[in-house]
Amino acid sequence: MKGPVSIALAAASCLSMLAALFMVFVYVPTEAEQGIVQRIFYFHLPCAWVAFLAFGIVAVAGALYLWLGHRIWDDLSYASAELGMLFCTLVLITGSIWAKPIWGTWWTWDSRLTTTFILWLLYGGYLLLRALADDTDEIARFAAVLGIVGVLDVPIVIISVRLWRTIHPAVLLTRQGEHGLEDPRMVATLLVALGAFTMVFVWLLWLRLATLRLRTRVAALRKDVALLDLAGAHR
Amino acid sequence: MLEGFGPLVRKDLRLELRSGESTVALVSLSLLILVVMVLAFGPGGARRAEVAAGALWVALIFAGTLGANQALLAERESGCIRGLLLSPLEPATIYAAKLAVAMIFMTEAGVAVLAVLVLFFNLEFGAALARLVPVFLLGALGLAALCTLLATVCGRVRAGAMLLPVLVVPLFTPALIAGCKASAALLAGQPIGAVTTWLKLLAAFDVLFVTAGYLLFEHVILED
Amino acid sequence: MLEGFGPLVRKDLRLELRSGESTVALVSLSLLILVVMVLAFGPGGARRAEVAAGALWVALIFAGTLGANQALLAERESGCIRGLLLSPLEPATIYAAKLAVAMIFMTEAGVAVLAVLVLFFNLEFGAALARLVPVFLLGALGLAALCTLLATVCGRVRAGAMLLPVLVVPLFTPALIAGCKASAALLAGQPIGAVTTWLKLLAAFDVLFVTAGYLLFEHVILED
Amino acid sequence: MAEVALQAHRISKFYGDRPVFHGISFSAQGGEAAVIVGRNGAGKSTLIRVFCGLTRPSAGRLLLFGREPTALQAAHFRRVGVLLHQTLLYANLSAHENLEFYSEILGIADPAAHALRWLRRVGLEHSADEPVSALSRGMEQRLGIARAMLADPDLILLDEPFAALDADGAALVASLVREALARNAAVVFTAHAPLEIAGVELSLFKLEGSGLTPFKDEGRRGALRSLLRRL
Amino acid sequence: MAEVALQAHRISKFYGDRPVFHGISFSAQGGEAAVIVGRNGAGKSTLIRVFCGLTRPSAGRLLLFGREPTALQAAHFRRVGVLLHQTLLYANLSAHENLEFYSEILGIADPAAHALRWLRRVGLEHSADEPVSALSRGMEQRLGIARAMLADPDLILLDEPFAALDADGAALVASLVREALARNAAVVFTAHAPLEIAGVELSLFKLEGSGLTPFKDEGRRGALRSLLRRL
Ligand code: HEM
Ligand SMILES: Nc1ncnc2c1ncn2[C@@H]1O[C@H](COP(=O)(O)OP(=O)(O)OP(=O)(O)O)[C@@H](O)[C@H]1O
Ligand SMILES: Nc1ncnc2c1ncn2[C@@H]1O[C@H](COP(=O)(O)OP(=O)(O)OP(=O)(O)O)[C@@H](O)[C@H]1O
Ligand SMILES: [Mg+2]
Ligand SMILES: [Mg+2]
Repeated sequence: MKGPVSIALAAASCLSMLAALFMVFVYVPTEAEQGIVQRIFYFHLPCAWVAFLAFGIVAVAGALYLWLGHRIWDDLSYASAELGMLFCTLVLITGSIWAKPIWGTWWTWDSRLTTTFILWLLYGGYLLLRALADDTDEIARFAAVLGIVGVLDVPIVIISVRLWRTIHPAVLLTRQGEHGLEDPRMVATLLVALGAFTMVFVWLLWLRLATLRLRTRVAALRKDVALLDLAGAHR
Repeated sequence: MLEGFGPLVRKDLRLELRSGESTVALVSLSLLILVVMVLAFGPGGARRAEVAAGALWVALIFAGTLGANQALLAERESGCIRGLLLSPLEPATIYAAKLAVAMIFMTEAGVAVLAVLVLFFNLEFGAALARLVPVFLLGALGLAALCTLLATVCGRVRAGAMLLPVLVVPLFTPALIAGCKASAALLAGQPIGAVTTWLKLLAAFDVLFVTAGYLLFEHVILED
Repeated sequence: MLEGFGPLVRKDLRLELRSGESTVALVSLSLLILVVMVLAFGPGGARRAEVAAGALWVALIFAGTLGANQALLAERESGCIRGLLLSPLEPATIYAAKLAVAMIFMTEAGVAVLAVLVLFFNLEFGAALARLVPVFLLGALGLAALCTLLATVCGRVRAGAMLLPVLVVPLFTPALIAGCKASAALLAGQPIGAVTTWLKLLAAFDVLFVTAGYLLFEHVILED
Repeated sequence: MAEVALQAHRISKFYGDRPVFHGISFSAQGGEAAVIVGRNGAGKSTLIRVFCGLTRPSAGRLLLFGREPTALQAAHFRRVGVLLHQTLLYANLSAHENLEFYSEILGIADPAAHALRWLRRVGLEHSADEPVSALSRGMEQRLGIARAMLADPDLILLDEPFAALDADGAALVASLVREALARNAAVVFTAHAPLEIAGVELSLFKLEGSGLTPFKDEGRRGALRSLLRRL
Repeated sequence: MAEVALQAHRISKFYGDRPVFHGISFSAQGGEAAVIVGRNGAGKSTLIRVFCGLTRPSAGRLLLFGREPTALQAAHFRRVGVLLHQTLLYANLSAHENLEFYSEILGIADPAAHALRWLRRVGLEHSADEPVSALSRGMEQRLGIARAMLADPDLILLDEPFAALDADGAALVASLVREALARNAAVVFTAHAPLEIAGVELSLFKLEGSGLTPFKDEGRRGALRSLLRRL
C-alpha cells in the first residue's frame, strides 16, 4: 500500500476532494428555490454515478473471470461490489436527507428512489452470498454469474419502474423539473465533485484490491509452508 | 442437441408427482398465500383488481422459489447431481430440463390461484381470465429461468433455501411490476391491447434470463 | 425440570448464528416480502395502516415457517434427531428449546420488518410502534409453537418444507386475523385499550398451542 | 450376578407385510460381548434399532435394564451407547463441538475437556475444529464411535463398528470393546462375517431367514483368527 | 498397445491451505488394475474425485482418454464409471427406476431391460421396486456398483467398492473387476489395506504423506491371500 500508484491516487483524491469541498461550500451560489440544502446534490449525484460505475465493473470483471479464470478478476469484482454497495448506501442516505426538507418525507416510491433501492437489494444479495460462503473458486464463479445477471437486470428495472410510475402517477410529490443548474458555477462544481468522487473510488478500489491480492498471496504462501512442513515431516 | 432432455424431465415428474406431493403442496401453498393476503387486506374496497393481481404474483413468487428449490433438492441429496455431471448430458440440457419442470409446477400453482381468485373476488370468469394467461405464462417463464439458475447456486451454500428468495426477488422485480400492472389492468376489464407495453417488457425479460441461464448454467453446476 | 434446555438452545444458536446465516437470511427475507408487497400493492392510498399491518403479518408467517423448518432441518439431516431421542432429554425439553429458538428468530425478523415499515410507510415512530410490541410477541409465540410442532411432523414426510405452510396457515388463521386487525388499529393511531379483545384472543390462542405442543410433541417426535 | 442389560422376548419386525425377523429372543449381560453376523439385508441394522428402543418391534417384548424402553427414565438413557449407520453428528458443527454438545446433554461434567479427551482417544485431535462435513468417511466413523461411548455406557450397541475404518481404527474399536467389558458393560455389535477380537470371548449369532441362532464356524474363524489377532 | 485411459501429471489438491496430496503422477492403462491403499483421511476419496474429473486439481494436469476433462465430449463420459462414498442414487426412486434412468441418460438401448439385467447381476431382483431409502446399506452399495458399471465403461474408478458388502457382495465385485479387465478396461479402486483378487494382477499403490508410491508388502499380502483367494 505504499507503492507509487497508491500514493499518487491518495494525493489526487485528497486534492480533488478538498477542491470539491471548497467549491461546494464556498464557491457555488446557493440555489434559489431549495436553499442551502441543495448543496447536498454535489455529493448525491457523484455517489450515484460511482455506484453505477462500480456495479458495471462487477459484471465486466465477473465475465472476464469466467472467461480467463484468473483470480485477479474475481478480486476486482468483489472489491468493486463492496464499494458499489457503499456508494449506493450513500446515495440513499444523502437522498433521504435531501428529501426530508424538500418533500417533507424521508422516503417515497418515486421511480428513481425505487430503482436505487432495488439495485441496493440486488447487490446486497450478492454480498450476502459471498459472506455466507467460503472463499473458493466455486463461489467466485457463482458470484460472477450473479454479477452478470444483475447488471443485465438493471436496464429492465429502470424501464419497468419508470413505466410503473408514469402510468400510475406517484401519490406523493413528484420531483421538481428544474434544479437551477443554469448557473455555470454550478456545472463546474458538479464536474469537480464528480471527478473527486471518481478519484476516491479508484483509490479505495486500488486499496481494497491490494488487500484482496495480499489475501490471495498469503493463501498461496500458506500452501507452500504446508508443503514444506509436509516434506520436512517426511524426511 | 437436447439429448437426454426427455428422461430428465420424466424422472423429475415421476419423482415429484408419484405421490402427488409437490403438486399438492405447491397448489395448497399458493392458495394459502392468497388467503393470507385476502385476510390481511380484505377482499372488498375500490382497488380490488390491484389486490387480486398483487396476490396472484406474490403467490407465484413464493411458490416458484420453493418449487425450484424442491426440484433441485432431489439432485443435491445423496449427491445425485454428481451422477448427472458424470454422465454424457450437456449442462445446457440439464438446465432446459429443470426449467421445463419448474414451469410445469408453476403453471399448476398458477391455475389453482387463478381459480380461487375468481371465487374470492367474484370476478367475471371467462374473458378476463383467458386474457390473463399470456401474462402469467410470460412471468412464470422468467421466474423459472431465474430460480433454476440461482437454486443451483444456493444449493451449494448453507442456508441456501433462505438465500434463494433473497437473490431472486430483486432480480425479478421488473417482471413483478410488469406482471402486476398488466394483470390489474386486465382484471379491471381492459383489453389485451392496453397492456402490450408490459407484455413486451415481460418478453424481453424472459429472453434475457433464459439466454443468460442457458449460457451461464455450466459455470454454476460444475463443482470445485 | 428442563435439564438440557440450555445446551440445546446454545447448540442451535451456534449452529445457526455461527456465520450469521439464518439471521441475515431471515431478516433479508422479511424485508423482501415487504418490498414485494409494496411493489405489488403500491404504498399509497387510503388504507395504508391496513397494508402495513398485512405486510407485517405475511412477512412474519413466511419468515416463521422457513425459520422453524431450518431449525429442525439440522436435526433431521444425518438423523441427528435420533441422537436426541437416544439421550436423557425429555421430549418436552426438546420442544421448549426449539420453541425458544424459533421465537428468537422470529423476533429478529419482526424487528427488521417493523423498522423498515416505519421507513417505508412513514409512520410516526415512537408510540404506535411501542404499542405494537405486545401484539407482535403474542402472535409470534403462537406461530412458533405451531411451527415447531408441525415442522417435526413435516420433517418425516418428503416435500415437508412445502407442506409446513399448508398445515400451519389454516391453524394460524384466527391468530392472523386478530393480529392484522389489532395492528391495523394500533397503526391507525388507536390506543391499546381499543384492541384488548384481539389481544385476549391472541393470548388464548397462545396458551392453547403452547400447551398442545408441549403435550403432543412426544408423540410426533418418536419414530416407528 | 451381572445385570441383564438387554432382554428381547420373541420380538418381530415387519415393514408393511414383509417380515424382517420374527420371534427373536436374545439377552445381553454385563461383561459379555456378542456379535451378530448376517448377509446384506438380513436385518442386522433393524435389529440394532429395535434393541436400542428407537424402533418399536411389531410384536414381542423388549426390556432395557429390566424396563420397557418407553418407561425408561432419563437417567437410564445415559447407560445406553448406540452407533448406527448414520453417525448422528451435526454436519455443520466441528468435531469438538459435536462431542461437547452430546456430553452436555448427557450431563457430563466439564464437557469441553471430556470431548477433547475422546477426540484424542479416537485419533482426531488434529481435526478437532473441522466441521464434520469436511471429515473423511473413516474419520466420521471414528467420531461416531466416540459419540456412542461418551458416557461410558453399560449397554453398547454398535452397527458395523469396523466399517470404513483402517487397521488403526479397527484396533481402536477392539480396545474400546475390551475396556467396556472390563468395566462390566454389555456389548452387542454386528458384522458381515464372523470375527474375533484378541482377548475377548465373543458369542457369535447368525441372523438368517428371519431367525437369530448361535453360531459356530471353526473353519472360517480359524482363517480369520490369524488376521484379526493383530488388532 | 492398450489405450491410456487415465493420466495424471503432478496433480495436487488443497483444501484451503491444507494439502491433501501433492505432485502425484499416475496412469492407468486398459486391461490393468490398480488398488490405492491408505489410512483414514489419507486422501483416497479426494483422489478418486479428482481422477473422474468431478473435482479440479489445485495444480497439475489430468487427462482422461488423452483429453482434459473439461474438453471431454459427451460420448467420452459414457466410458467412465465411478463409484463414490455417496451412491448417487435417488432415495425416492425404486432400485429399478434408478438404473433405468441412468441407462437412459447414458443412451443405452432398451433401458428397462438393461436395468433389470443389472439388478439380477447384483442380486437385487427381489428388491427392484423398493425405493432406495428402504434398502439396507449393503444393498444400496450393490446398486451403486451396478450404476457405475451400467455402460460397460473403459475406465472404472471405485472408492472402497468392498465397503458394507458381505462375502457374496465381495465376490461379485471381484468378478465384475475380472470381467472389466477381460474386455480391456482400466480399473482403479481404493481400500484401507492391501488385498488380492483371485486371478487378477493388481498393482498396489500407497497414498501416504501426500505422495503416491508403488508398494510391496509381502507379509500382509500373504496373510490376506489365503482369505481373499476364495472370492
Ligand atoms: C432517498 C432518496 C434518493 C435517492 C435514492 C436518489 C437517487 C438518485 C440517483 C440514483 C440518481 C442518479 C440517477 C441518474 O442520473 O439517472 C439521482 C440523481 C439526482 N437526484 Fe436523487 N435520489 C434521492 C433523492 C433526491 C432528492 C430528494 C432530490 C431533489 C429534490 C434528488 C434530486 C436528484 C437530481 C437533481 C439528480 C440529478 C439530475 C437528474 O439526473 O435528473 N434526489 N438520484
Ligand atoms: N425403512 C424401511 N422400509 C422398508 N423396508 C426396509 C426399511 N429399512 C430396511 N428395510 C428392509 O429390511 C431389510 C433389512 O434391512 P437392514 O438394513 O436391517 O439390513 P442389514 O442386515 O443391516 O443389511 P446390511 O448388511 O446391508 O447393512 C432389507 O431387506 C431392507 O430392504
Ligand atoms: N470438503 C472438504 N473440505 C475440507 N477438507 C476436506 C474435505 N473433504 C475431505 N477433506 C479432508 O481431506 C482429507 C482426505 O479426505 P478423504 O476423504 O479423501 O480421505 P480418505 O482417504 O478417503 O479417507 P477414508 O478412508 O476415511 O475414506 C481429510 O483430512 C479430510 O479432512
Ligand atoms: Mg445394516
Ligand atoms: Mg474415503
